[in-house]
Amino acid sequence: EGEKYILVSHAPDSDSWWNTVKNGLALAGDQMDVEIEYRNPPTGDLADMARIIEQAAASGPDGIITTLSDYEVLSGPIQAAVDSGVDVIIMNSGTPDQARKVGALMYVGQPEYDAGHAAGLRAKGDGVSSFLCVNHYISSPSSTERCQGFADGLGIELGNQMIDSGQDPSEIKNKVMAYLSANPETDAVLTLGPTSADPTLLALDENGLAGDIYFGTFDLGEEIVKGIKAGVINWGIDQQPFLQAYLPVVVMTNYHRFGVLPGNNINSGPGFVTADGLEKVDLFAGEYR
Amino acid sequence: MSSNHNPIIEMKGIEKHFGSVIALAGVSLKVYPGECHCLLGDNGAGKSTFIKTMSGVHKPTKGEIHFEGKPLNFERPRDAIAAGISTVYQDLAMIPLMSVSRNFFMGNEPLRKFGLIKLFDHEHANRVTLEEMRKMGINLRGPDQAVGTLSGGERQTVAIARAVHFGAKVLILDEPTSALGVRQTANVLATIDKVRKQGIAVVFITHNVRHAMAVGDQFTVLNRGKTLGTAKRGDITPEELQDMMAGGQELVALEGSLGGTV
Amino acid sequence: MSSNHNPIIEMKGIEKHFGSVIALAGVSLKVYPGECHCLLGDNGAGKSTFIKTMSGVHKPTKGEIHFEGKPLNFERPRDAIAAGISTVYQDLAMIPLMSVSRNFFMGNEPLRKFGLIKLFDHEHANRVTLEEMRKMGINLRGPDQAVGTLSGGERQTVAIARAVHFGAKVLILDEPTSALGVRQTANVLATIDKVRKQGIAVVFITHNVRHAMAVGDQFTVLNRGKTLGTAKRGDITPEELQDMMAGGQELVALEGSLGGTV
Amino acid sequence: MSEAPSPALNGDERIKTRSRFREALIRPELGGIVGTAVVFTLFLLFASDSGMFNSQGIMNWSQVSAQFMIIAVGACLLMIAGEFDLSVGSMIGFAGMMIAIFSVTLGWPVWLAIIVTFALALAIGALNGFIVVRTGLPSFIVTLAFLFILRGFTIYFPQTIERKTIIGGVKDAAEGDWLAPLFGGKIFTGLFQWMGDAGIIAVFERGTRQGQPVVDGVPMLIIWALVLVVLGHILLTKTRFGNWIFAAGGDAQSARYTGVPVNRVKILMFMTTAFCATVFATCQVMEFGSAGADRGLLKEFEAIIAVVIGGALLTGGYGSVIGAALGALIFGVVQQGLFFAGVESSLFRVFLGVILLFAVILNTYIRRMITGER
Amino acid sequence: MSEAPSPALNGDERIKTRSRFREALIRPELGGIVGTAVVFTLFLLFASDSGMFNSQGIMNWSQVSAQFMIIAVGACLLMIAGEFDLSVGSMIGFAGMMIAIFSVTLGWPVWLAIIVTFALALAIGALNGFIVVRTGLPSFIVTLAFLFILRGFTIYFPQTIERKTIIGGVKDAAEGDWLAPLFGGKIFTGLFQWMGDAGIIAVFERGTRQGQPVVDGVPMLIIWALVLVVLGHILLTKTRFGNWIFAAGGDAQSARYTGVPVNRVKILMFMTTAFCATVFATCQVMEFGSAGADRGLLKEFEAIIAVVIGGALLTGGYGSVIGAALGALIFGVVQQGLFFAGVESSLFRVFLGVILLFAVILNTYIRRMITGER
Ligand SMILES: Nc1ncnc2c1ncn2[C@@H]1O[C@H](COP(=O)(O)OP(=O)(O)OP(=O)(O)O)[C@@H](O)[C@H]1O
Ligand SMILES: Nc1ncnc2c1ncn2[C@@H]1O[C@H](COP(=O)(O)OP(=O)(O)OP(=O)(O)O)[C@@H](O)[C@H]1O
Ligand SMILES: [Mg+2]
Ligand SMILES: [Mg+2]
Repeated sequence: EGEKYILVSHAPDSDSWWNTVKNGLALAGDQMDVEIEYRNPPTGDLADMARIIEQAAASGPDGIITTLSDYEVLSGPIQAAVDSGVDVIIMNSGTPDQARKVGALMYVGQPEYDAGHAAGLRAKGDGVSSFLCVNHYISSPSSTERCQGFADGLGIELGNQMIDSGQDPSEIKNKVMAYLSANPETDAVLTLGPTSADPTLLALDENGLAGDIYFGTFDLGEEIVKGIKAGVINWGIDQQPFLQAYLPVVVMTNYHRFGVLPGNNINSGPGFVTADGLEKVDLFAGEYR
Repeated sequence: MSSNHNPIIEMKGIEKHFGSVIALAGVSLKVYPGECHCLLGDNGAGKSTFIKTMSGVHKPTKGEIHFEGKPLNFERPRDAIAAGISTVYQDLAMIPLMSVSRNFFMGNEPLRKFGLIKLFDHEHANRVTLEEMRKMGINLRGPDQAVGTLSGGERQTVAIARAVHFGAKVLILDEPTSALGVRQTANVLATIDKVRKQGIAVVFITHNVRHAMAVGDQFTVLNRGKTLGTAKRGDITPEELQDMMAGGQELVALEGSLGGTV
Repeated sequence: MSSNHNPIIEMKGIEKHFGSVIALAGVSLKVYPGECHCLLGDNGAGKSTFIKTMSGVHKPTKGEIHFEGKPLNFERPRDAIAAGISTVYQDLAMIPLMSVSRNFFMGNEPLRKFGLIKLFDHEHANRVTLEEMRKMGINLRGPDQAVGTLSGGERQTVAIARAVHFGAKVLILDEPTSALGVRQTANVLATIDKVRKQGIAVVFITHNVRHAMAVGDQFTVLNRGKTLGTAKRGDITPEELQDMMAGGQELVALEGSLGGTV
Repeated sequence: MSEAPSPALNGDERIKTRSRFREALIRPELGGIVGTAVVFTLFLLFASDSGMFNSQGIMNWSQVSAQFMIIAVGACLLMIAGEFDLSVGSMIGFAGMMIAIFSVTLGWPVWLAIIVTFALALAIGALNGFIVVRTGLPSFIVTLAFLFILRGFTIYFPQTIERKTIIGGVKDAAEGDWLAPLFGGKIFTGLFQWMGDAGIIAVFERGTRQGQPVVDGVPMLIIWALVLVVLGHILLTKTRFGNWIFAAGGDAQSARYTGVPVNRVKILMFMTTAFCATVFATCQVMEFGSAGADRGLLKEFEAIIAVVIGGALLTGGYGSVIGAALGALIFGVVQQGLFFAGVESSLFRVFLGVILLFAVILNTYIRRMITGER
Repeated sequence: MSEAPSPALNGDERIKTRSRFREALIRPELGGIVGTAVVFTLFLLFASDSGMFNSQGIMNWSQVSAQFMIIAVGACLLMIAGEFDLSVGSMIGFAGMMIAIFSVTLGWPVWLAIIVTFALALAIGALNGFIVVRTGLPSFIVTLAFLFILRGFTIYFPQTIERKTIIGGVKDAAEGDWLAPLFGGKIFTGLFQWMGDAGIIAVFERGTRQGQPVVDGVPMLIIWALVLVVLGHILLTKTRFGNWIFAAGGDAQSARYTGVPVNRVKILMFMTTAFCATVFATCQVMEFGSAGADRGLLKEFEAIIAVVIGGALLTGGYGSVIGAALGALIFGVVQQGLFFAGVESSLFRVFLGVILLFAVILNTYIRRMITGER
């Protein structure tokens, strides 16, 4: 009882999607009666994140749950943590392969490139041949991988179709509108999360393309669910962040208490959420979904 | 030591401390309307500090100020200006990036009704500025000219013209002539003379005994934060004054080699 | 107009334009070792600009500078200092946040070998500074004292002491006495006298005819960027000099009311 | 020597002449005017067929520019008063979050939430100003501290209260509110509908809003921008207080000596900046219906850049609100125009830096001619 | 009146006395020293059982502090010389990216990549400085422009060349290189192995490195920090050039008059800052083996904050490298310590802002006592 687990993410303070992760973490902490902490580099600087992992290891927890958003930067500290006797589970980003290499117990998450690729294939099936990828977090490799995977799934060059939109909603909205009016032949829009999806919804509403242009997005949020319900968004790729935080805590606690451990990695995504069967999603979007 | 009429400002036992420095250690003084009161003394004697307490820049650590017979405490320069005290500071109080006319009316902006709101009356300001500067013998390129483009002497003149224009009752001048050429100095002294004759009280700080003797009615010498006493015009010779300012004996040696010309 | 020996600096037809302003319109001058050359003139006449071309701050737009007989062009103040020209500028060139001794040796830091590298010799600097300041009659709290804590007169004295200390051949003083009290002025004039007697050439700018007459060997009056000619001591009376500086007739009216005391 | 009665510069043989034309041209806004002309010319040449100048495109960059303008007005006045505010961006995030928390989480009526938020923001602005004038610290440091403090609270509050960093649902809450449309609404909708019907502007050809004009009104955001610019301009150039602003920034000590209440001026300008930031935040919250903890990041720099491009002097005492507005316009048009023109978007920052550098060099040159600075 | 031969302040009846003890205490670093003492006391009291002061914990905050120190030294010297550099963070990202591109993408030997990158960074620093001294523009604006320009290129290059924003593989490339260990290596490994064996410090319990000490050496990062601090301190206080740095920052015009080559000093200080940023970047790239486009974000502020906490004057002419190093230490210890103490991480910014405010007010008070500023 009272084990201590620390979740370290790569997200800057302001990234709203990580709320669901925090909520999952908190709930698991309550249910399992363990002590949990959430830490992240305030600006999203991965080098700072490496330090935080080292720090987390130094503070002597029973386990660390961390993302592996850049193998080279983070593998050293994670490995050191593992070697010094702290159990590690990789969540969210990274690949099962990399997780194994750093000595983590398991991997819970969604391989980003694959998710993008799957989405691309689906869109291709729906007749999409050009798109706009609204990247609100250009400096993170995983977001670029999503766009790249999507392009590869469609079988086209990514080229200029990915824009660096910044994180400010007005900026995102106006950039999307600018791009779409400069490139009116664009078939589809792909957003990478609520940060870029919410303003894009408004942009489409404003330039009248809502419901007309093919619109897919990663990750769910309140507005996205509304968009799916309204038929503006064709699908959302849900990687179930709640599970990404919740499961590792549960798994780790049980491992520490009873020595039980699932034999395999857990792919929490990609799952396509469409207008069918939205009720629960609707209720908890942004909190547990 | 007293005059036939009442002093407009009376300073009683003014002390002023800056942290560990005692700048003024009890200075008293009376200033009468229509007279020029010269304040003399060594560097660091406390002259500037003293007049700054008079014009509301510093609050005295101790002591009282009576203005027109009533005890008064200026909280900030604005209060002193409102009471009719105008000051030309040693450090000029001109804003180089602003135009001459904006500088001239700084803190005293003329207003013009415009519907419900009051606007800065630029036209009036420009006209008056040009006029006043012309009176002082300076032709501006235009009232829009920035003060930064004026020479030091010209700036000094703007400052004095401004003070004279707004100096309803008391005009304080802190070493106005120190950086001026002969002609400009003569101009300033003449202005002091004119202002005094209009019944305004003038406080004039200088290191130059001759300038002081030219326009002064009363002379107060400060030394190391204390007053050495006040003398009336005619009661004291320039040589006595010079001696008092310099603290006496030490000058003798120099005078010899330099021929008494200081 | 000429002296018995060769001039150390000769300025020939110096012109200096600032954008649309013609500050100097052809000024020539010779400065001799062991003599004090006074530069006089109205505000804005170009005196400061002129000495700044002499000390390498400004490059003349036109004209030649001969130093010890050879044509010379100072690219920056450092060159002039290296050649032995020391200047006390009207705008002081002191850094208030730095200690007196660091200020004193600014640009002339004494070095001490420390293994392979050379370090600032603080000990030497402190000793010399205290000594030199004591010579000028100023007792510092310590060489670490920041210049910002000194009074204006004291700062002026530090600047002069520094210039004298490093002024190997020529010492230029731009209105050093304008802000000084009587005693401090006497001190500075005595210093000029002493320095001159050591064979150093002094260029002394002032608005005060009496100060000029006290120490000057030659007098040059500038007016609106041009020279009105040079006179030797004895060839000119103070009154003539005063007249020349003020441009003559305009003063008459004032003199009447002010009693010739300007 | 000469007969001139004074050493004045007028009709002086020591002044080379300068043409009247040149004199008339030289004004603080000149840099902004030239910049605007250049920018529009370039984009008209290279991006005219990209939709940048159809009604939708114009609305697009106008809105972006209007946003910059709103914060630039505050930053401009404050900068002229000799200070600047690095907490503008954090204030935008903070104010937006407060509105959302008050109206959604606490369930207050939206008008009350807005008014209380404005009061709060003005108080923080005043606190900023108070610390600056009382301690004499550079505003860079003080407002940098508030940059961190406000952002910290903007993340902390929603996280502890609502367990999320975006709070939505403000739109529903604002339904029927009397104050909200002042920030989130559009005006002249009838006029635009008429223009659309009359074929003057394009109408939607497909999608949910087929038949409606592509631009269906002027957002209040743009109205706010214009009103603030006009008011700011009048305040600065036509009133007594405007003179005090210049004086306080030009030389605070001198201004104090002549009776200008410098501290009051500076504190009021900090409050003005906070006010502008809150207007920005309110418009944004009303438009998007949600407040996020990351709103307004780096906006302080954007405001300062717009102001500086518009010709103001970073160290105070010089500048113009019109110039700042033009700076905001340039900034907005370039940012959006590069998108229209299809330039690789990561190069936007490079362009921004280069434009900033050139604008500020041009402005310095103009200013030196005006003020005779040396 | 009095017999004193001069109006000097010495033994003067006009000076109230001040105790010797107080005099000895009052030095630029005092604020930093007090702050360090306070911070350590607090964390020893409240976080001593959190692992913050075991070997791993100490290494952790030491490394973070060392990082801050490296950039703080450059920022400190530059700030004392009267300028500051907002492009430090972008320079860190840029330099790291250049090393990665040269060594991985172009396949150059790592030592060449490092040397060329240093040369490039120094050139950019010199350009910054050159623009500032030639145009007389405030460094805030010039370096703000470079903040955007460098960051823009840092994103643009890898994206166009490699289609990603992180370039990895530097570690493999650096294998066997002679220069790389100078930045990425560790020293005193033998000592630490011995300490581990002797049970003085903890050892790994499992994995490939079982039996090795958890802290297996002092990273070169820390060595660089110490070396730079010592060199910076000597340069500033003990050399002629140090006097020039103070002079250039105290009053550039006056310094120029007395023969100080102010432009050269300022340009060199900009180069020093760029040098420090590049050291930081190189250490980071060598440690982590990859360069990312987002490295160094906001580091310019962190550097400035450390320097200001350390008692330097934002406007130049006053400060100390030791103080800046203490500021960096405080910053690092607080940042990591709050994690150790388990404080809600969004509140870190609030703490940072408050500490900054208090530190700077304390320092201002101390400085006024030293310099007699008014
Ligand atoms: N704000 C201040 N803080 C600390 N000390 C001050 C301040 N103002 C003046 N002093 C000190 O008070 C003393 C008197 O200064 P003051 O400026 O009044 O002299 P002064 O008579 O005007 O000299 P001067 O003839 O050089 O102008 C000096 O020692 C000065 O250093
Ligand atoms: N850097 C500069 N830029 C533009 N104009 C200048 C500059 N320096 C001086 N001037 C102008 O050149 C003229 C001569 O100035 P200077 O300072 O040499 O006069 P001065 O004789 O020293 O006057 P004062 O007795 O007031 O010190 C003035 O009109 C001044 O405004
Ligand atoms: Mg004085
Ligand atoms: Mg001069």
